[in-house]
Amino acid sequence: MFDKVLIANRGEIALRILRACKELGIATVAVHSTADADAMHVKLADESVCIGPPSPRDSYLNIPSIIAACEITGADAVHPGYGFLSENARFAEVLEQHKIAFIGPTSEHIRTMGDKIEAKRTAKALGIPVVPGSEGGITDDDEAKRVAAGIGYPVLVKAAAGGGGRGMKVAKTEADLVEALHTARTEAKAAFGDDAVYLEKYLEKPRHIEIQVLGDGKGDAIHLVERDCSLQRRHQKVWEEGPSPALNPEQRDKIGMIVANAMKKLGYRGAGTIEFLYENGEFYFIEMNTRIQVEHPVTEMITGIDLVNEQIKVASGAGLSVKQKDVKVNGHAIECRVNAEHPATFRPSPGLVSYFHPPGGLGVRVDSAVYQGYRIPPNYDSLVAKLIVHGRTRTECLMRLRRALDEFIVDGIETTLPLFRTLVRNADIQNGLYDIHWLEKFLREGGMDETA
Amino acid sequence: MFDKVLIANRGEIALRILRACKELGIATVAVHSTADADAMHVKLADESVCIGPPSPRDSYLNIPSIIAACEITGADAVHPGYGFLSENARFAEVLEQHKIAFIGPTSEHIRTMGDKIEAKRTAKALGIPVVPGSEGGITDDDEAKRVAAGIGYPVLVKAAAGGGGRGMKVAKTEADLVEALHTARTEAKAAFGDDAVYLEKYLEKPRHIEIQVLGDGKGDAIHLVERDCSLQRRHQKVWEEGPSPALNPEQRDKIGMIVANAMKKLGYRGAGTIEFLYENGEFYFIEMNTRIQVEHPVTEMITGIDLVNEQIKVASGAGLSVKQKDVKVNGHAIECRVNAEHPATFRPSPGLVSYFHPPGGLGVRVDSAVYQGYRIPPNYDSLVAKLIVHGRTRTECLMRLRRALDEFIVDGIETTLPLFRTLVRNADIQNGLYDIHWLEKFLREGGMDETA
Amino acid sequence: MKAKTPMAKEMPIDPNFIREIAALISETDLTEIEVAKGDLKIRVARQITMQAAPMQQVVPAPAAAPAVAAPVAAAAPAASATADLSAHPGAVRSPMVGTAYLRPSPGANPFIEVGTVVKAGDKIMLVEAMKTFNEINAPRAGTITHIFVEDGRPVEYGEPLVVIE
Amino acid sequence: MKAKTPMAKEMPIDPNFIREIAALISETDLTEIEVAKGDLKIRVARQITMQAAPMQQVVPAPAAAPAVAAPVAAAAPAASATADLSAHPGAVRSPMVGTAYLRPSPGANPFIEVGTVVKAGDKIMLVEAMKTFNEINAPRAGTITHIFVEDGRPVEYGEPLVVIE
Repeated sequence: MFDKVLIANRGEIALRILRACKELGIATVAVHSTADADAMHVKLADESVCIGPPSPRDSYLNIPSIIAACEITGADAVHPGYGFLSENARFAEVLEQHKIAFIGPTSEHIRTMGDKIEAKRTAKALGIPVVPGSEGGITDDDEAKRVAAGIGYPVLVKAAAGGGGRGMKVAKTEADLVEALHTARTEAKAAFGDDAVYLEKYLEKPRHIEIQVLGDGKGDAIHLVERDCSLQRRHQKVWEEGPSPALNPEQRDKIGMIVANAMKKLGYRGAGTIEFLYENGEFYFIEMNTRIQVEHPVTEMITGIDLVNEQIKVASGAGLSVKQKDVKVNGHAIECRVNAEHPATFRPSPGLVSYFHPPGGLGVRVDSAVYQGYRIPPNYDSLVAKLIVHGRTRTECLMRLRRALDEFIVDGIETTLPLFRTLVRNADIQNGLYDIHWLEKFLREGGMDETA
Repeated sequence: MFDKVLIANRGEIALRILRACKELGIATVAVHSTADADAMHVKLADESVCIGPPSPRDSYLNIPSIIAACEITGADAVHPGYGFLSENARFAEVLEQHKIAFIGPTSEHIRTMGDKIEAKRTAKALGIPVVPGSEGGITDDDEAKRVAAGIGYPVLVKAAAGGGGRGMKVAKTEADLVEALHTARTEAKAAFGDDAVYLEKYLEKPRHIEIQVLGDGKGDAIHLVERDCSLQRRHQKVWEEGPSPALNPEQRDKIGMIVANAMKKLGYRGAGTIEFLYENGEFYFIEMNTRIQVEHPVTEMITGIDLVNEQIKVASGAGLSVKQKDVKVNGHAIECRVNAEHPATFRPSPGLVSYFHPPGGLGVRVDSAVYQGYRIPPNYDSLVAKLIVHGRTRTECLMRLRRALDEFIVDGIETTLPLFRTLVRNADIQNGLYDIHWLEKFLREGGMDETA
Repeated sequence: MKAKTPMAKEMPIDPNFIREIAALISETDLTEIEVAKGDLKIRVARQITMQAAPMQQVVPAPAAAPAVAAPVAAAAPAASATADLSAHPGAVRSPMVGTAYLRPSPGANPFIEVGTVVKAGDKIMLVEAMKTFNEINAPRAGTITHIFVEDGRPVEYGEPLVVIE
Repeated sequence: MKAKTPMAKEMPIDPNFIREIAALISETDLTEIEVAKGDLKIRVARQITMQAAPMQQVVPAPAAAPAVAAPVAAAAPAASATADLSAHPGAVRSPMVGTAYLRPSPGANPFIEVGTVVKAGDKIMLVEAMKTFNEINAPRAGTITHIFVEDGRPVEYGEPLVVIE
């Protein structure tokens, strides 16, 4: 096991990692920018090193500074958290050169999964379902019809050279296809000087469902079922839950085993997440995140497995402490990301937290690096706290979430707590009837207008 | 199900009950003395009624006031919490007369278990092991020898008419018995004018182990394994954990089933606890508590069963939601009772809580009615917060408890947090090697002197 | 030209005065008091905690809204006349929880009205609890100048019933 | 944790006044007291924050004791001379994390000593990070009046290295 872990991150995830280290008896080093000198994980760490000015480029993203901090403190491992350097293959390589363990996968796997095209190719090769589409550009209408029939309607016609939505058309039936091809080609020609298009399955109302995996880096890997993260605003997850209200146990086992087997073949090491769009019983690979995720506590609450603890053990070469047969889903968990933002306009609201009272009691977990008297700096993301609630059933979980939200007090800044108090009382949410467009539509239609 | 529950208590248990009600969608009425107008459960309840001045006799123990509060608010059930009126048979009867449900057992069972002699007799009749002893007074030495041989040495020789330790002698072997009998008789004669003595098994280093039970009041009952509450000071529990480090699964199942069967025979309704002294593999009944206990969260954390939720459901006639076979022990939990007391002298320290920062993260639960800016009144008990920590193993639980204690900040008053920070680092505690005398001996020998 | 203020050797103001203002701030639940007289100016402030705590009512009212929704401003309404009177030194408070009755029986004349002159010991109201009607007697002689409660309304312990002046 | 620059010899007002008001603020549970009389004005304020938070060290030190054990008093040591100097306007701060070296090689003479007169751009130190020795140059001309770091000691970003006056 490691003697001393340097935590190359800030905020709640830095505190999360610090807690896991303390529980393993490992000494901790907090690195921080000048803006984070008062951060809670800095106060609680065994040692701390100021590594630069507030700008992330000069501090949390500054590889030489972090390596130097390892050198002067004698840290033998680095946990990168999420964001910042967590998916930077070069950072993993530099650490390796300095004989410092990177608590994460190999630099090769980070690099592969960090490249969209390479990631999709690899996923497909590993047997993970991807969005079906034409292999390359199509110029012939009859070929397009054959391919579309194979994919199944609706299909999306995209400029092969394109991007940014230009030259994109949806064909709902074969009858629409010819016109969609024509329009897309014309737009593509005008925009890119190339009228080749390709076809891809079009998903109308998908859910975002992701599978948590853990690999030992030696050919063993397990899955820890799914999280449903469909409630998003501008591609930012807002509310995550597990298990997904949309899956039954057979679907859960099937996609889980596909992913676990793929990770075994890959020889993946550490924690990772395979993200899918899900529609009509089918899964379509989006990307793989080769790090711990913000929403990992949802999985911890329903499986009882401490993911950061496992990450550290695996990185030290200890192997996984659980086998696939030990992974049992117990109840239901929901995470709300409480941000320092106006609950309706989402305008950021950094500043002094004049009062902070988190909820407590049975089934309630708060992961937060905020304390009363802490000044949230304007330089970083706006996550104030993650409220994670567990219940024996989804209904119990929702009722408990409601009461926990009603107990949660954060004064001095604006937070998204009122958004969650509204969502937990919404019938669609209560019934689990939502997709990745639901929240933006709800907001567009004035769901939070009373709070504005 | 009930529409509105009146919470006839204060402090953390009032908040605990309020949370359970909110999670069941039941409206809540807080009653409070003038000293508790600012209490958190009063602020969070749907309605509140001031029932009297600070003195408990005139408020929380005042039956007419509480009944009147039910009448003016239309509450259809009362949860008594622990202490105050929770084991007052007359209160249960008066509620029944007023057609208000009492969330607890029948007044008859409260009365039976509230009488020490009657409770022991009933326990024995139900098959629960009790401390073996002579049936009545013994005057003959040979009879005493026969009885003592049956009980097994050491035996305690007690004045039959006695009390307060006078006329009490311990005989470790038969050789000691004659002298012990003689001395005890002489002292008994002098003190009570009656030289009859009786014999009882003497326990040198027992543990306090208690079994949690739940009954539906219709003949079904289950046990939820044990809690080990041996760490006590002046008969007040300080640290409780489950499962007990002293029991193996066979012992656990055996005593659990004895107790569950006894409760079935009794037709017990609601939550209850059978307390035992435990020594050398044997259990000896002390008493039964016919209410929810302070340390109930330990059981909730290892079984996943919400005890207050079950109490309310059973009282409403809904039956138990779990069967014996569903009760599985998952991991280990420890509760620390954080009191507003000096950690070494135990001098009470009421007053203004100028800063309150509870720990968070995985496996950490805080049950507390305290908030920053709250003034702890001097009129009631000194419980500030219960810190309950869960881990997959006892070792993980202890490591997590250590880090949680280090994060917990309560300023403005003195608390027993430093005592727990010392205990969690003590080798005997880590090894589970303690009995009911351990803590007092530890304190007497200066275990906390540095903090004094 | 005025001479520089000498470094006074005595406190420029009486600390007891600050203590009194501090007591006032507590009593009145304000967050700031500023007092100026002549060239003397004193300002004291206090940080309020648990600001967003909810308000609930004694009379039954289903509370569906989030408990902590009540903003600070709403929790601090302008002092109403009734609130002022409740602190009146002549206020008579309920010694028990129950239902207040202003008449000996339905349809009968009320025991008192505003303007009634009472002697110490006069019956002014009944508070019923557990089917028992408890007499509330005037603690002293005087004139009833305000009645807080309505007939048949619940009252808490310590709630003001009437003002006798 | 910076200590305040020591005040000039003549305090404009008896510090005991402030001590008394500070005692008052504590006693009365206020967060702010402002007193003005004539051209004298005193304002004291108090923020209640994370007081019991632990202190840790940059240099490796196993922390076995409970993290929050450090009492408030211990967290506020009397201002030391070094702490005072660290806020000196002539302090030159480290632009990076690393290990400070005062000599070009072991056994060689140090680049500077207290009393050395430097020109802007003169090499005053090396900070090594990732096997690279980074020159620290004097930002301006002057005399070295204090050296904060020892040879071979780790330095944080922003940590004062020397004072040039």
